Amino acid sequence: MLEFKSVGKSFGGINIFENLNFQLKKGEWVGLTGGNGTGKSTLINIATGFQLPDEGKVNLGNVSLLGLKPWQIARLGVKRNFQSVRLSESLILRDQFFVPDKKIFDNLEMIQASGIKGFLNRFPSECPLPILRKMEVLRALLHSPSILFLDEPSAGFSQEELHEFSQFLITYVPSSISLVIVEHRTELMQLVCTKSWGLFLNEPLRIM
Amino acid sequence: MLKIENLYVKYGFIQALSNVSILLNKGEIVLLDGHHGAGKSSLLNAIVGLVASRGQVIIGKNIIKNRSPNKTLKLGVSFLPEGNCIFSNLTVKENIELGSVLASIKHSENALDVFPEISHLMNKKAFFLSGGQSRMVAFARSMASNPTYLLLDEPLSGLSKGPQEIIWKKLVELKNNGIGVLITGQHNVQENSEIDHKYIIENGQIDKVF
Amino acid sequence: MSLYLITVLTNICLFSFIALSAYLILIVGEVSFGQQAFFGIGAYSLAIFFVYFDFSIISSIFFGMLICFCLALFLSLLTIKLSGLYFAMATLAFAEVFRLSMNLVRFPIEKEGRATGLNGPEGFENIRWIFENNIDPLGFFYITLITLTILVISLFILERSFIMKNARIVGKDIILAQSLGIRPRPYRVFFIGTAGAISGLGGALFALANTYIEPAMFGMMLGVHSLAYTIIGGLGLPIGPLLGVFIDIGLLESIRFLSEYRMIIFGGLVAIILIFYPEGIISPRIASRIKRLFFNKGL
Amino acid sequence: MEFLQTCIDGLLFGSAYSLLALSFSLLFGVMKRINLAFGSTLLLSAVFSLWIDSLFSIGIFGIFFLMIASSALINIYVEKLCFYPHSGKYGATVSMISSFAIWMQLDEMSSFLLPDRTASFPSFLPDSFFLKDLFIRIDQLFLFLIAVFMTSIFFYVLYKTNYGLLLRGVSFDGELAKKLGVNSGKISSFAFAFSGIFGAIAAFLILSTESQVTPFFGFWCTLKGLVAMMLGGIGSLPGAIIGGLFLGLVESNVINYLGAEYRDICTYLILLFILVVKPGGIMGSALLRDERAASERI
Repeated sequence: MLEFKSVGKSFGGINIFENLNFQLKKGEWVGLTGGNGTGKSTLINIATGFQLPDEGKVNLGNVSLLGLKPWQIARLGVKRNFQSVRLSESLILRDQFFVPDKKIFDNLEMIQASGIKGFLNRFPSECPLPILRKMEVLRALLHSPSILFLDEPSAGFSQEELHEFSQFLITYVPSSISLVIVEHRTELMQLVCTKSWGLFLNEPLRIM
Repeated sequence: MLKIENLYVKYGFIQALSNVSILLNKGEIVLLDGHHGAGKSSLLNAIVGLVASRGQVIIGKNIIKNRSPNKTLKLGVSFLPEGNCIFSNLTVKENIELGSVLASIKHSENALDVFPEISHLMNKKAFFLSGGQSRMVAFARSMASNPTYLLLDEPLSGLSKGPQEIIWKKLVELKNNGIGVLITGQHNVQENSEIDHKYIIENGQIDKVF
Repeated sequence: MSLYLITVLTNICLFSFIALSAYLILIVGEVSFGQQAFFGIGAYSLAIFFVYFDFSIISSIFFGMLICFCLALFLSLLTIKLSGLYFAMATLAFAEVFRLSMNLVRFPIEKEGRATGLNGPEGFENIRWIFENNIDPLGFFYITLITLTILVISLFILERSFIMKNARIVGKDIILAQSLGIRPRPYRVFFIGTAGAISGLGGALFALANTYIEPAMFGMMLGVHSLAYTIIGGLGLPIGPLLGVFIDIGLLESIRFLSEYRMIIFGGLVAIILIFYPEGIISPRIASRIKRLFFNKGL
Repeated sequence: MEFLQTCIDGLLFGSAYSLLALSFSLLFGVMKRINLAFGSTLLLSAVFSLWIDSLFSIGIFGIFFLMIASSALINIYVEKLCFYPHSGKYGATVSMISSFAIWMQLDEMSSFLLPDRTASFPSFLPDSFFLKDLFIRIDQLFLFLIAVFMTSIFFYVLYKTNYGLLLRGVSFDGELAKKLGVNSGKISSFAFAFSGIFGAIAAFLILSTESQVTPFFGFWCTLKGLVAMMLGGIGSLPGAIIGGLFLGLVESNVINYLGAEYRDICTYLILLFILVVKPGGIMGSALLRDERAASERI
């Protein structure tokens, strides 16, 4: 479904990766690990159109994603969350799904299960970090993605929260969605993902 | 020694810390462990005076009143907040030199060589650094202010194995040079034999001491 | 009501238009120093259509707004890559080019024995619609008030729609907006265009009320004042800018007994208000709280 | 010959713009803030100094030093009221509007001290000389040299001193700097005072070449400084100098060939054109590049 073909990217003269190849199939749940500066976030940025690769091809099905703007890619169903939580300080959580109300009501069960229901009428500054992270994941899910990139979704979670969260993902993320979880900690991906990839400096993508 | 006695911190109605006492001697590594939101960061922030607190902080024999990061730094307590705390608009070298400027001491060449891993990047803008590299730069900057005590908030979190080991090795080296190091929770260093004491914070209170 | 009070209230209404136009632009995350230009273009277009071409008053206003809308669209497309101070300076440059060129255009005519028409810095005199139709100040106040009310109500309706919600995300966090599949540019272009039209509407009414306009009325001071109104009033709800205008003009008038020290006090007061309400008095956060009170959807 | 004379006039007068642009660049390049009250600060300090002079006749040097001192103080007042309370991402707009309010306030104070609307300002240099057929005003030449000299001082402070290092650190992330032990308040007051001193020297020189001060001087300073800074490229020190000289050059040529009433129109048209075609200004602003790069990283 999503395919990277010999993609290369460098930043200010520092090579982040070169000749990166992989294929993400429909419904595949992949955990992506790797050291710092190996370009995990850059990979997401390229796949979602926020950055342009220096070389190579990025295809979604038959469509080339190169040259498409981030919003066009998002409309094609490639969604993401952000490592630094991006929520508006001036809106209560309920107003931050940015979907019609009907959709919120349809998915009420999911919202309830995520444990953020009690916080829906609060501002982000009144909620603990794990809630905000869940909120971001929920927001992405409500936008019915076909591919979902989660950048460090469990950062700041305690062990119990992590288990709960993995259970939540397994129950509520439709199996037709391809999921890519980028993390330093491997616990979440071990619980959730069927496949895991490793990204290391100056090496091709390692499938583990 | 750096001694914290009966520290209380309150945010609005929430009691973030109550009656916390901690002792950090020179040449020790002390670990503060606890869940997210248990009050680890609040404790470090309170020590350097970033949040208002009740209680005493004693450096050597002096009780420090009206603490501020500036004041504690000049008394030899260097604090490094969570995350990649670097100035992306400055070069790596300038970032590190900032440490000595902050403490109002002379630049020392040693500080630039704390991590040989980043020595080739000295004249690059810090903007281009990866997470691990920027953590090393921030660490080297803390060292440049020539501290007696180091307070590091989550120094190893978000790092991959390589940089983690490099920084941990440096911490042990500092310990052996007689510097007191206080770091906050990191599950993968818990069992490390180099840690002299471990405090577990739960709901703003010291739960256990090892 | 005394004539004095009516004049003050009419002024509050008239300047609310330009404040609302600054509000719309601030919502999509930009700062414009040039809304006074559209205020001026609206005023001048109305005068030209009405005096030279004898258009009816409604169509004069309409064409004035249309010209403002088109010029604002043009300006926003021209500056599509600019943001922040760059955009602000570009709009200022545009506004000053307009104002200064109005100083150079002279095309005086005589109508019913009275001198009128474009006349450089001496201005455009005798736009006599209110006299021809025997509209007294109170009547004109009602006209502006009704127009303003319709505008504010439509903005409130817009506020509840996805357009405004999306525009607010685009203004606050353009990266998030894109990742949600929102295309930022149309919002920006459309809002800047609409802001131009609203400002033009205000300008047209202003020309009618004053019966006389001159380029110096549309200087940078007016534009920055309109920004100040919106920032003080807040970006949360469309009545924010109105509150800002009211505080400025209303307060200015109410402390007139201190007239000599008026600006000294007022300038300091604004700075102090901004310290305590940096997001304005009706900030988005407060607007959110209000909505939470009134529209709790049972979640 | 006429063209050459016009250009020389323009360049010499442009050096005044350069000085103003430098003061703006200092604040914008370093603190990322626009101080709209800047011109009125200079006006008030000049008018205040003249007022003191009329009371105690402190002489031209007295006026000079009093202007520097009062301008630094008023700048600190502006900083404490308009800029210090507004940190963070959205602080830029708010502090700009706040400084606009203070602009009104300072202008009003000046008009109290300047009831006659205009006052003469002492000049201190011999007027002019002829170089072959070219007429050159010494005081303006002096202004030009000062502009170059002050840029070097500015550059030195920012890039070679510890204070400059702290200043650049605070400009990037004031919160972080505070956590690490920088006294951010002190640093930013310093920056404002510095730009005030800088501006006061510029204003003194400009006023003494003009040999009078009017209430429009403040507005004029703010606008010309901003325009020259944008023309040259924000945050670039050579850009500020070149932007000022370019502005002077354009204005004198337009006045000479088209007439005085076209002066400002042409200036703004050129500004609009440069912003649309090359937003970084003539010199290509490093700041713009940095901003773009930073926004690319998520």
